[in-house]
Amino acid sequence: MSADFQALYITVKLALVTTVLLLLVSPPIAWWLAHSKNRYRTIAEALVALPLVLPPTVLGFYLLLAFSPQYFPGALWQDISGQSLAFSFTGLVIGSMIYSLPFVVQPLQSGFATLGVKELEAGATMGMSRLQRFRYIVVPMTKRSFMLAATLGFAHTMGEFGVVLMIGGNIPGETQVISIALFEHVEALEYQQAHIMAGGLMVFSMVLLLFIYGYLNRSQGKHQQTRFW
Amino acid sequence: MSADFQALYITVKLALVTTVLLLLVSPPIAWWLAHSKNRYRTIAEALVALPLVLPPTVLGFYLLLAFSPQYFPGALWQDISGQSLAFSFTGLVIGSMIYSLPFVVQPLQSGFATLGVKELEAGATMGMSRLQRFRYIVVPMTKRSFMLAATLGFAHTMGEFGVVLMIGGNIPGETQVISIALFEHVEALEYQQAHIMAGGLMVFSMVLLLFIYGYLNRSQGKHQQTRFW
Amino acid sequence: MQLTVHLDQYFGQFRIELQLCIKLRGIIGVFGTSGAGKTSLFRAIAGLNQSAPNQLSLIKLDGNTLEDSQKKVFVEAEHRNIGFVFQDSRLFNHLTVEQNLSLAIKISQRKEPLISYQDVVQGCGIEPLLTQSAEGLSAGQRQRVAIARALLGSPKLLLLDEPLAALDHDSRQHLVAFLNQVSELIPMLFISHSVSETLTLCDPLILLEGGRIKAIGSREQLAETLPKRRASAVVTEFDPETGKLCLDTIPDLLPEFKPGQRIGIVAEPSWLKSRELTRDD
Amino acid sequence: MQLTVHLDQYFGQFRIELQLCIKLRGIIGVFGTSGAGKTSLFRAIAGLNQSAPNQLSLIKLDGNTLEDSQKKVFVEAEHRNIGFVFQDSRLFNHLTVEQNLSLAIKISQRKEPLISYQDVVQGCGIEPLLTQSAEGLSAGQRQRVAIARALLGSPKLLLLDEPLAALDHDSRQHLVAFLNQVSELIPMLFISHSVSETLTLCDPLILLEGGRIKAIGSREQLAETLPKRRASAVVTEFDPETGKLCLDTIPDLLPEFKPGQRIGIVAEPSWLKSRELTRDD
Amino acid sequence: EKLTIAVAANFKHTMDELVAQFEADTGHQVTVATGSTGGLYTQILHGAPYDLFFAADAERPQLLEQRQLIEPNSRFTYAIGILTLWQPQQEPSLALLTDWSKKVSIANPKTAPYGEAAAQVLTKLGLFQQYQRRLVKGNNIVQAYQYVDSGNVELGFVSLSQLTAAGVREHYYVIPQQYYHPIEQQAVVLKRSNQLALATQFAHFVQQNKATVIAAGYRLPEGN
Ligand SMILES: Nc1ncnc2c1ncn2[C@@H]1O[C@H](COP(=O)(O)OP(=O)(O)OP(=O)(O)O)[C@@H](O)[C@H]1O
Ligand SMILES: Nc1ncnc2c1ncn2[C@@H]1O[C@H](COP(=O)(O)OP(=O)(O)OP(=O)(O)O)[C@@H](O)[C@H]1O
Ligand code: MOO
Ligand SMILES: [Mg+2]
Ligand SMILES: [Mg+2]
Repeated sequence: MSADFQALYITVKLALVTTVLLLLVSPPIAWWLAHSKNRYRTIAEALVALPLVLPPTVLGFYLLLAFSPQYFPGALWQDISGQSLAFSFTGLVIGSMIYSLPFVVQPLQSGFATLGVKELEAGATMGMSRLQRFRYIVVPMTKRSFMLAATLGFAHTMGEFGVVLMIGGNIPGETQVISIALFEHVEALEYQQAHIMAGGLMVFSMVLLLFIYGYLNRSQGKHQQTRFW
Repeated sequence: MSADFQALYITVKLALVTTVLLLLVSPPIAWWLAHSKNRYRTIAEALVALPLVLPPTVLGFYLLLAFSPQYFPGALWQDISGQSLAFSFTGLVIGSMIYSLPFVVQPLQSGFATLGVKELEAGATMGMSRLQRFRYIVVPMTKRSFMLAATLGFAHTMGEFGVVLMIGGNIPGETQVISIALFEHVEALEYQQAHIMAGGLMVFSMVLLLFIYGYLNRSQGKHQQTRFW
Repeated sequence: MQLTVHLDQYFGQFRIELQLCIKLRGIIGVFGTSGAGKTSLFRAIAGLNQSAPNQLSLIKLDGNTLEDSQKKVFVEAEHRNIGFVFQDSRLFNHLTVEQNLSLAIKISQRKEPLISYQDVVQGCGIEPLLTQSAEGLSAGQRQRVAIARALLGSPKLLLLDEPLAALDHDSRQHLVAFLNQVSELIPMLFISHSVSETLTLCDPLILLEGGRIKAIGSREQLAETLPKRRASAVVTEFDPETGKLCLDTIPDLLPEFKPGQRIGIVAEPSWLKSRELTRDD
Repeated sequence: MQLTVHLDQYFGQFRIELQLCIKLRGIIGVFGTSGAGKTSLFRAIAGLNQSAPNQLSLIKLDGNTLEDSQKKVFVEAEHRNIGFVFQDSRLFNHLTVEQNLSLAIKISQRKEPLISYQDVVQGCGIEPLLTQSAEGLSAGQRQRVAIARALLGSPKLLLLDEPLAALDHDSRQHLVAFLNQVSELIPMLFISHSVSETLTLCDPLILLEGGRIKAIGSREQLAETLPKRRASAVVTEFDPETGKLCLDTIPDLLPEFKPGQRIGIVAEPSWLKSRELTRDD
Repeated sequence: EKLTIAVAANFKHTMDELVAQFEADTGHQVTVATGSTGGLYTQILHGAPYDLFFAADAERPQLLEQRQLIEPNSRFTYAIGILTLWQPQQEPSLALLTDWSKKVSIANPKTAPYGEAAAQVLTKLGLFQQYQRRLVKGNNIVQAYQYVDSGNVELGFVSLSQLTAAGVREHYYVIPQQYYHPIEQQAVVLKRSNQLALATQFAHFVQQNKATVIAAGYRLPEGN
């Protein structure tokens, strides 16, 4: 069971790191996608969405190729860091980021797109720079989208399986995440451990989600005096 | 290659059926989640999000148990329909619906939540019933959310792997979807076929996504005369 | 047609507490300072407020009980058949002006609107706008379309929340006349900050203050109560010997003085430090 | 301080085409019917319009070129230091009134706003609202807060788009006086539909019509041009023998008649079918 | 008539050849579904509509037999897997394992028979402990092969059948049988099949086609 706890730890760590990094990377992408009139935008949009459509194992397979020192990206990384990306935590983070990118970008983009332009204009005439408008207007007004993006990104990384299966190498304490450990139990016919673990994961996830949604619901729409929600 | 085309056909069919069904089921759920003040709402929200967090293979494993004639739901289905749910297209549709539910519900919920109440109130004073308000105000004003929901649902079902792996049984022409077929090529070291298939899938997905996003972008914000998008 | 309203409700910190029983005919004015509770009253009548526990409400229209907090009766807004022109117009921006209007007719489920489409479009002066998208309209254009939309819904009672605020003088006159004419078919409650508008259009008047009714009565009765009390004036002539004082005033900031009426004079009023007053000292 | 504006642009179907060069001092009035292009002009000055190809724009303020379509100069709105009070107030609803104001001060990056916080809060009459959430405010309250917010940003020039439309008579007088006083520090362009307001506050005046400048000049020059031409009146006395006609009028819908001035009389004018006129026939 | 056969991933290639031949001979149609032995087993337990099951081990077929899910006496060993050590760059040997400081790719010992065999080899050499955190574990033997093949790991335990299928002729070392228990790959005819005769016919067909199996890189059980 200690190995299982280790897997849980790795999983949560992976999900956290991935989500935090994605929350840094995604807003500019989402903003650009939501508001650019550039003609390459549609292509960029489709590219971001691609990991959604590709089966994760296939994505993992191509990542495995990309990470290989035989090919350019992997060789470059090896030159810089002296280490291999495959079967390392860093590799998992990169894989997860690509895999979960659309889950963070798309809710943000959707939030940004429906955000009225009125308050932004008001901010600009007050002298707010682009960054200030983002900080003082966009973020608070699309708080829900940010929370949704973070939840989707985190949850999706938690449940990630195919990519990790391909590029993780199932090394306990390093790359063995909970979905893999669980799968291993099922495949090894250790059903009881599998049930315990799945149950635990379910409870953990429920608690986490209850916490997030509880917070979201509490902080929302205090001033709405209306029958039309 | 004919088997691969069959797999593509099954996959698109599965994704289409699942998306259409989800688009019927999800709006009421999303609406309730977005606007209810019921205290069970948070629990319902977490439940809807659960398939996000659970590794797909685990979800698949429990679905397998549920579909098994040894247990109640599967037995009931067998009594009613005379057929087994597991390893059938119907079973895949049910599994995919559960798996992709949060991807359809959450964007809708997010769209509904940020939808201003002002127009809804105006609609009510004009005598619009709940359904009319939904049809004439909510749907057109959250068109983007609906498109996002449909795209995410469709794409996620296209790329689905873990659940199908468990409950599909990989039967060509019936339950062998493209992600499984592709994985099989990779596993069988048939790299060339795998590359062709992955490339084809990529092109197909790109075309699909370009089409969807192209449409979305065209139909959006024609009247916006502003520098602040 | 009779309207009975009995409210005791909170909106945030603001309490609205009033009893009202009025015969609906023509245009009834609702007058009061900013934040007096005018919009809140309208929302309650239209059925747009969430009824919270411990809040009292009793609303009857034309013999039908629309709301009774004690009997737990609450007729939803969509079944009240009370039209509302909002202070912020609330057009459907995804539709054209024409579509906004025809949607209203469609929803009302009448074969013919009470006032014909042509009359409404002309009365509100929106013929040239019909094919435009609602999103691109100017503020005054929006308000006129909102009035037209509400009228085409053929409501039993129409609530107008400052419908003319963003309009220029001509459009306003045009609309005032039109509303006046139309009000014989659809009775209206009318919020306005313009004293002249209120006096021209409305009879009787309801005066709100701090969520309560301060006064209610006919135009003649209330004309003096209206806050047209203070005005700026520039002295043009002053004879200290005879005490003769001539003032230069701007007519529409002016109270209606009658010969023989006593008025007060304040040398440097705190409520008015305009250039007109201070320039020459 | 000088403002030069030269525009030839399309907004949808609407064309705005004007040349303007004006000395900024005090409050300059912008007057015109609904849809005349007032808001569009303000948006152009503030830098809120997407500059499309083939559209001409040249805007200079105080010697600095803010926009020049030929030289491809475009200073972003946030660097123009031009304040804007929008027709629809646009407060930040997720903040309290106080937070809205302090954000404006913070953004302006001045240690002290040009006009002190206390003065602004008092001048706009919003002390009692400070701790409230912006979302719950009434329309008139929102407008006052929006004015305060714009002033606290200490802009070089302030554009006011019907800032007093939703205000009652008293608040309006109070604010008129305050704006008048403040305009000595911050020059303003002021859109209003109220003739009296414009005449009280503004000098010079700009008259817009159909996207063009119809007239521009001092208050005295333009007072007669203002659309205060028509009014309703009720006949009180008519002597067919002497031709003597006495009319009952409502002062603020009234033109400023001078003795000896010739006026026209229309028996049943199409632009006015109010009850007052038709009731007694 | 149509047969559906569940096949462990490592035998898929060989099975495809056998099926092509069987179809040509008999005119029947055969559908092949692949997966890991453990995964296929789980599916069969819950009613997957397969007629035959070709596992990569003996354990799962035995378990199925105990649960009486198979046609009586239909269980047979169709091949014995051969484990090799593969190092694409040079000629590997067991000695290489002693000084090797980098990662080594194997199949998951818990779920894949070839992985279990590889673990036995390392244990026998007294090296298992020191490799604990350097073992890159594929979900099945195919993945273990991929890790080496893609260049992400330089050394790995793979099956001879894979190398044969991939046309690798050098740089591998066939590990002597004394280092691990024989990897007996067993097949069963499933009871739920409604074409028992045809299924049995196919089982016999495989047993007779020794040459194909041997050519693919397997041994055959003695006395068979
Ligand atoms: N984005 C747009 N798309 C289409 N038409 C537009 C757009 N913006 C403005 N217009 C048109 O330009 C004209 C001028 O609009 P503007 O808002 O400047 O008027 P305004 O003088 O401010 O009127 P009001 O007093 O009613 O606010 C209107 O006829 C309006 O319909
Ligand atoms: N949801 C709310 N939360 C908090 N306060 C509210 C809410 N709704 C209304 N109020 C308060 O109730 C008071 C009355 O508001 P209301 O909108 O009815 O005023 P009004 O008479 O229409 O004013 P105006 O002429 O400015 O539109 C205001 O002081 C406002 O701040
Ligand atoms: O063929 Mo296996 O079950 O992946 O070792
Ligand atoms: Mg109001
Ligand atoms: Mg305007």
